[in-house]
Amino acid sequence: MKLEEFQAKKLFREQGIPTPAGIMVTSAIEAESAAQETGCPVVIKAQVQAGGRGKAGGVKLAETPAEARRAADAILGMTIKDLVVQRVLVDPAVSIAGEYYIGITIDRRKKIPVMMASASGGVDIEKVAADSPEKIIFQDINPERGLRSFEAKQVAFLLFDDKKKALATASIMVKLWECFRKVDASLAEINPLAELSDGSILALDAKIVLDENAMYKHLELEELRLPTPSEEKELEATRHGLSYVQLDGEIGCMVNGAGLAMATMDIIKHLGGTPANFLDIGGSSSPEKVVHAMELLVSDENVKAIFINVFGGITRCDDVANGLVKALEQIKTDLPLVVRLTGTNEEEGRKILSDFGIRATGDMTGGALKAINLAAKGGGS
Amino acid sequence: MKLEEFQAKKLFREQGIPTPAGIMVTSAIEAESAAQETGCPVVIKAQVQAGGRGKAGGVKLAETPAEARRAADAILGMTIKDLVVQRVLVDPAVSIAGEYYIGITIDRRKKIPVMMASASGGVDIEKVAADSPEKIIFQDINPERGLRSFEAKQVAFLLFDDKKKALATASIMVKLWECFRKVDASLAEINPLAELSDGSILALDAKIVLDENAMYKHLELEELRLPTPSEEKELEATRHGLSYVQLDGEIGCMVNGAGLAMATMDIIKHLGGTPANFLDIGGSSSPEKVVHAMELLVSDENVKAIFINVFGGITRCDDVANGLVKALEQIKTDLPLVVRLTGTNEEEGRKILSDFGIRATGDMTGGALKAINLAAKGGGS
Amino acid sequence: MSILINKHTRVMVQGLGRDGSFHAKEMIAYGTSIVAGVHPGKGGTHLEGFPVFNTAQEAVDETDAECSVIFVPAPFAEDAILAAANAGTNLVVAVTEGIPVLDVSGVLMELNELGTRLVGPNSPGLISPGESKVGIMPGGIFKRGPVGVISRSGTLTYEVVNQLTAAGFGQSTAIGMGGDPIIGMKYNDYLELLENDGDTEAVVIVGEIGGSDEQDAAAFVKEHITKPVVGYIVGRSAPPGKRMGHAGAIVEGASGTAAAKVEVLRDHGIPVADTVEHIVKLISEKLGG
Amino acid sequence: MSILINKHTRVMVQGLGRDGSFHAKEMIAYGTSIVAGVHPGKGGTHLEGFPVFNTAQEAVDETDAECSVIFVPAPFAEDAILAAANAGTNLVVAVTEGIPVLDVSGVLMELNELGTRLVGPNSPGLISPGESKVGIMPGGIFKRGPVGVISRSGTLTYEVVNQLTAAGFGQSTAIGMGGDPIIGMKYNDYLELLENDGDTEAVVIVGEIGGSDEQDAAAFVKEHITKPVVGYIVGRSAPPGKRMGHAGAIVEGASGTAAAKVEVLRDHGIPVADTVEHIVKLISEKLGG
Repeated sequence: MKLEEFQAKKLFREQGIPTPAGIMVTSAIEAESAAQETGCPVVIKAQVQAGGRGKAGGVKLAETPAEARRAADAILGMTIKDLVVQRVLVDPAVSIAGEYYIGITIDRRKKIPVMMASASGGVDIEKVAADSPEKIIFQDINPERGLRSFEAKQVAFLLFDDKKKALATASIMVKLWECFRKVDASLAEINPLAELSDGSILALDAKIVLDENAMYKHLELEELRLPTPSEEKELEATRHGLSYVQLDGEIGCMVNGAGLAMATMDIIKHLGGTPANFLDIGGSSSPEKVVHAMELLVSDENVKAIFINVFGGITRCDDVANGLVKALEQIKTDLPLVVRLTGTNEEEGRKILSDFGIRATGDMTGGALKAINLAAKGGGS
Repeated sequence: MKLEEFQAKKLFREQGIPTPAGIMVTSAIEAESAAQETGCPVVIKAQVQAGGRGKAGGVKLAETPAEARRAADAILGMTIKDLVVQRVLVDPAVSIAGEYYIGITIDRRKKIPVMMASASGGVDIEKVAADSPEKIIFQDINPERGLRSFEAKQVAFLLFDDKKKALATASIMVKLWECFRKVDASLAEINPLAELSDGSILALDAKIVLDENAMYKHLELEELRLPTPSEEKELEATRHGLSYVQLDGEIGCMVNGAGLAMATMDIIKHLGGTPANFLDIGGSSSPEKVVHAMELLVSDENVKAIFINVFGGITRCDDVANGLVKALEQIKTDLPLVVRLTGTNEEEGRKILSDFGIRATGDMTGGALKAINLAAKGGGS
Repeated sequence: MSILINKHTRVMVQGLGRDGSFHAKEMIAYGTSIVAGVHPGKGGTHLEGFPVFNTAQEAVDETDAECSVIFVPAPFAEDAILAAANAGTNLVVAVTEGIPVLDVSGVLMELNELGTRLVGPNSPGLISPGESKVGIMPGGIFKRGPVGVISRSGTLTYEVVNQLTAAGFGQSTAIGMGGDPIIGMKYNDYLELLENDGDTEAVVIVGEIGGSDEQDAAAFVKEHITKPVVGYIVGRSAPPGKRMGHAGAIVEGASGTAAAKVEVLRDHGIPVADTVEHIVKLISEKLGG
Repeated sequence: MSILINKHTRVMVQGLGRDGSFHAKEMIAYGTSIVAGVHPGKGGTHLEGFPVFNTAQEAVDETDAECSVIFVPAPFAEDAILAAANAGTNLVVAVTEGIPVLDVSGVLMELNELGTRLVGPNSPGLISPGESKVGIMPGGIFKRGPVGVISRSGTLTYEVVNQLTAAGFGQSTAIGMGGDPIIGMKYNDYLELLENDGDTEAVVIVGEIGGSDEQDAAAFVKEHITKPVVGYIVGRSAPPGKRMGHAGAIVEGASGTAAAKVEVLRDHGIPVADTVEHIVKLISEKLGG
């Protein structure tokens, strides 16, 4: 779950990380009074979970409250990378003397969190990592012991010679880790970490991605979820025990298991078709799940054919077939449907489907090809 | 720093450990309304940092608010092990089905915290440890990882077969550790941990000793300090950088260093005298410290002679002598004074003292003997 | 022979709720030597002929269990894994899905100290056909044979195994490593074991988007593995930044894409299949089936 | 010879405030090989001829310091000790007083893993007369010789050493272990080293109330130490439950009393002195001085 800048900054502030005293607003008139409150000049920043806001015109400087109002008016409603801006953050402008980067993420290879820091802040850190990796300092973090002060200082003194700046930065690093650990983040990033002209150090931007697996520990953070329209649909699927990601192809897929679901998308593409989605219904044969899954597929206007690909493992094929039949009784659709069913109790399962008028195949590639052909026909009709 | 029961219970409650919903009061009339508030019967418990309150009559059951008032009236002002009872805790009485013990302390030998648990609760655990050590279960705690749920369950299932009781107890154990770690305790103890007749588990008594070294982290806990009169004097000494413990002998001692201070007390005793106190003035030669130390000694009416024993190490003897002279100029006393001074710059130091009219000795045993003799003379005069 | 588990491996099951109890039964039916169960409050009872204990320590003390399979729900799974490892098991298989990543990271620190190996979490387990299965894989599709299978997923493993079996290629040991960003053993750990396993003649690596484990495996194979290895990577059509079911199946950065993985595998001399059928074909070429 | 430190030991000083700077100078004057200082913000400067670094890691990287002495104030001392150990020093001497007990406990877990020894905290340090001193002991009273001294306190150690020196008994190495309830190395660790030290012919153990280290030492001496050992325990007149200056000098339970310690030492064949003069007499009997 990605937090927006204003949310991440709030968590940072709670941890004691200095940030501008900004105010999040949803209208231009509010932006004007926010600018009055924080004092001008202010920076109006689009709150969207997308990089490149600045280039897209989503960040504007305003010298007066009235200007803030006009800037907010221009930004609100703007579309950045397919996302409509609904919120802006009104931050008091600061005088920047230098831009740095610090971030904590999970190093999958080392299986531990790692902190990255760089004197090349304010720009895309992945670009820095790719172009000049030597500009990034890495500091492993022992997940049981956390980032210790001496480790932070080792890194901070590589960024700053000045004692005050180095110690302020080290302190922010430790707090960034504490925040990361406290909310179970998978990413916590300050870019830029700004050195101001008065020598103080400030988190000018903020990014936090939370570990979905850990949300059960942080019910209060669940309230921070501000899903985009497409995420809304995925979230609704999650509530029904489904894992769904919408794509823009024609073949709606329903599969048990994430790996098999990806393989299904791949085989469709491999055979010249286009998958409309990733959809993992998991291991259960519950008809309710299948009903919701079907609803998701038929609600996608791009879908021209549905391919259901089930490998009965522990879940027996006859159970799955019964679930499918119950689901198909509830969801009426004219979309052509191909069912592939194999694995434990395969024959019993096929019989149940065949009694319902569906001739299931046992062959994944064949099933995919059939679905592609049916979609092509439907598209031509 | 030892907390009183009502303070420890409050910390336990904040950590989620179930305790009776008691109220601490300082007068009989308040006890009556507290009993009304919590509901009768209630238990009135003297709040003093001493064992054996029950035997001393410091714990009474009251069936009505009026009875609670009479009980509190009897207990308040009572003296238990030299301590005057100034506070009582009014706890709602509960129906006890079994008494257990859990406590966490520091195992100096293993250098880690250790949890102890026993089905023989409600009695002096040191007696249980001495008489039937097999009745105590020990669980090491890794200080970095803390007491984990599985470790607590291993112990709790040895106390209870019943799942509900075992899991409730395991949860209390983990919370006891969390409390111990959070406040930097050196002891956190629940004795008895009561199994009530309804099967629930409750901390009926509570004991916490805080690590003095860690108090700088817990300024909010400093407010919980309720010193007894003798502790008040020790505390005042601490504020001046002195370490002082009052005893009941005749020779007031002032020494630099804790080990040497103990050795000084021991030599006095060994030679037939009685030390009036432990007093470590530390390594510094600051005259202010010596002034305060002298004030402490002369304020003790039992003191008949003063023995100052200084081993100049890094602190040079001449510095110490100067400090002493300045101090003695401020503090006028008729008490006979013996000064032993040795170590770095010994001769210069002795000269300074001798110019002031004090003939310092270099011999600790000789000095102690002289002080004892002077005290004996003074006692006879 | 096989790796990690065989018919003598003494297995305990932690978490005897609906899933744990069901799969304990399935494992016994397959031939797995289940010696104990662990479920707080069920201590002293029996299930399917094996004794149940309140704690992992008691179970190991009483039955000498050496491997534990975890069905405990996510919020309690970290504790259960640590309990198993501290009790003295040397292999823990965590089926549980949804354990927070940082918690797994911490668990691995401790397991490394204790010398306990972890399969998973979010793993379907592993199976040495004809010997033992520890986890939730459907035993029926497996057949004893020369192919080691290492995969990041469940049903896709079954799909692959099913076609291998149908084509006559049995398996020495098949492993579902788990679909989370941080997992215990990885390709290289299993590859090393399979390289030294007398029964294994070829290995199939089933990878997916996210992370760079497949790239690490490619380098490791080139350096250390003499047996033929075949790769297969799913998620070619996955968009970046989207979690494809598995918590770990998310493209972040260039190295996480299927294309990058396929390229590196091929660069290191490992043939990569385009489809499951293709895997069988490649294995057949290697083993001459 | 001597134990733990000698004139070749490369020492760095962490915390160059008033005390740290003063004692760095004193140590250099004594002959200690001080190669670096560590003080955040003073990196790049020099003090008494040695270079100062911002971090312990940098100091070790640049100067190969192998021992660090900590003068950092209590709230920052835990971090400083960990920094020294993680930077690669193998001996850390913590002079700092007042570090919370639980923090020291955690530090020792990590130092054990790293293989770094800790003297203290709340220690006056240690000295190998004529070779090196690391800490705050007054060098002038020490003299090279055959007696190892292990003590829990500072000035009392000086008192003992002063009288030993006056009587002609020099010291191989004298150690102030530290007066806290949890400390790094204890009697037994030092005894083992002194037993194997060619220069040491006898050992004085200076103990005090609190804990049971002296009892542990008694058992260890009986079992493992062939050289003569003499004991001395202070705090005979201390009341129970009262902290006598040192955080660790508090009688809790029967084993913590001076009487109990004296008894156990004597039961294990170790003569115990009643006074400091008596120590010298006992040593003189053992060494025939």
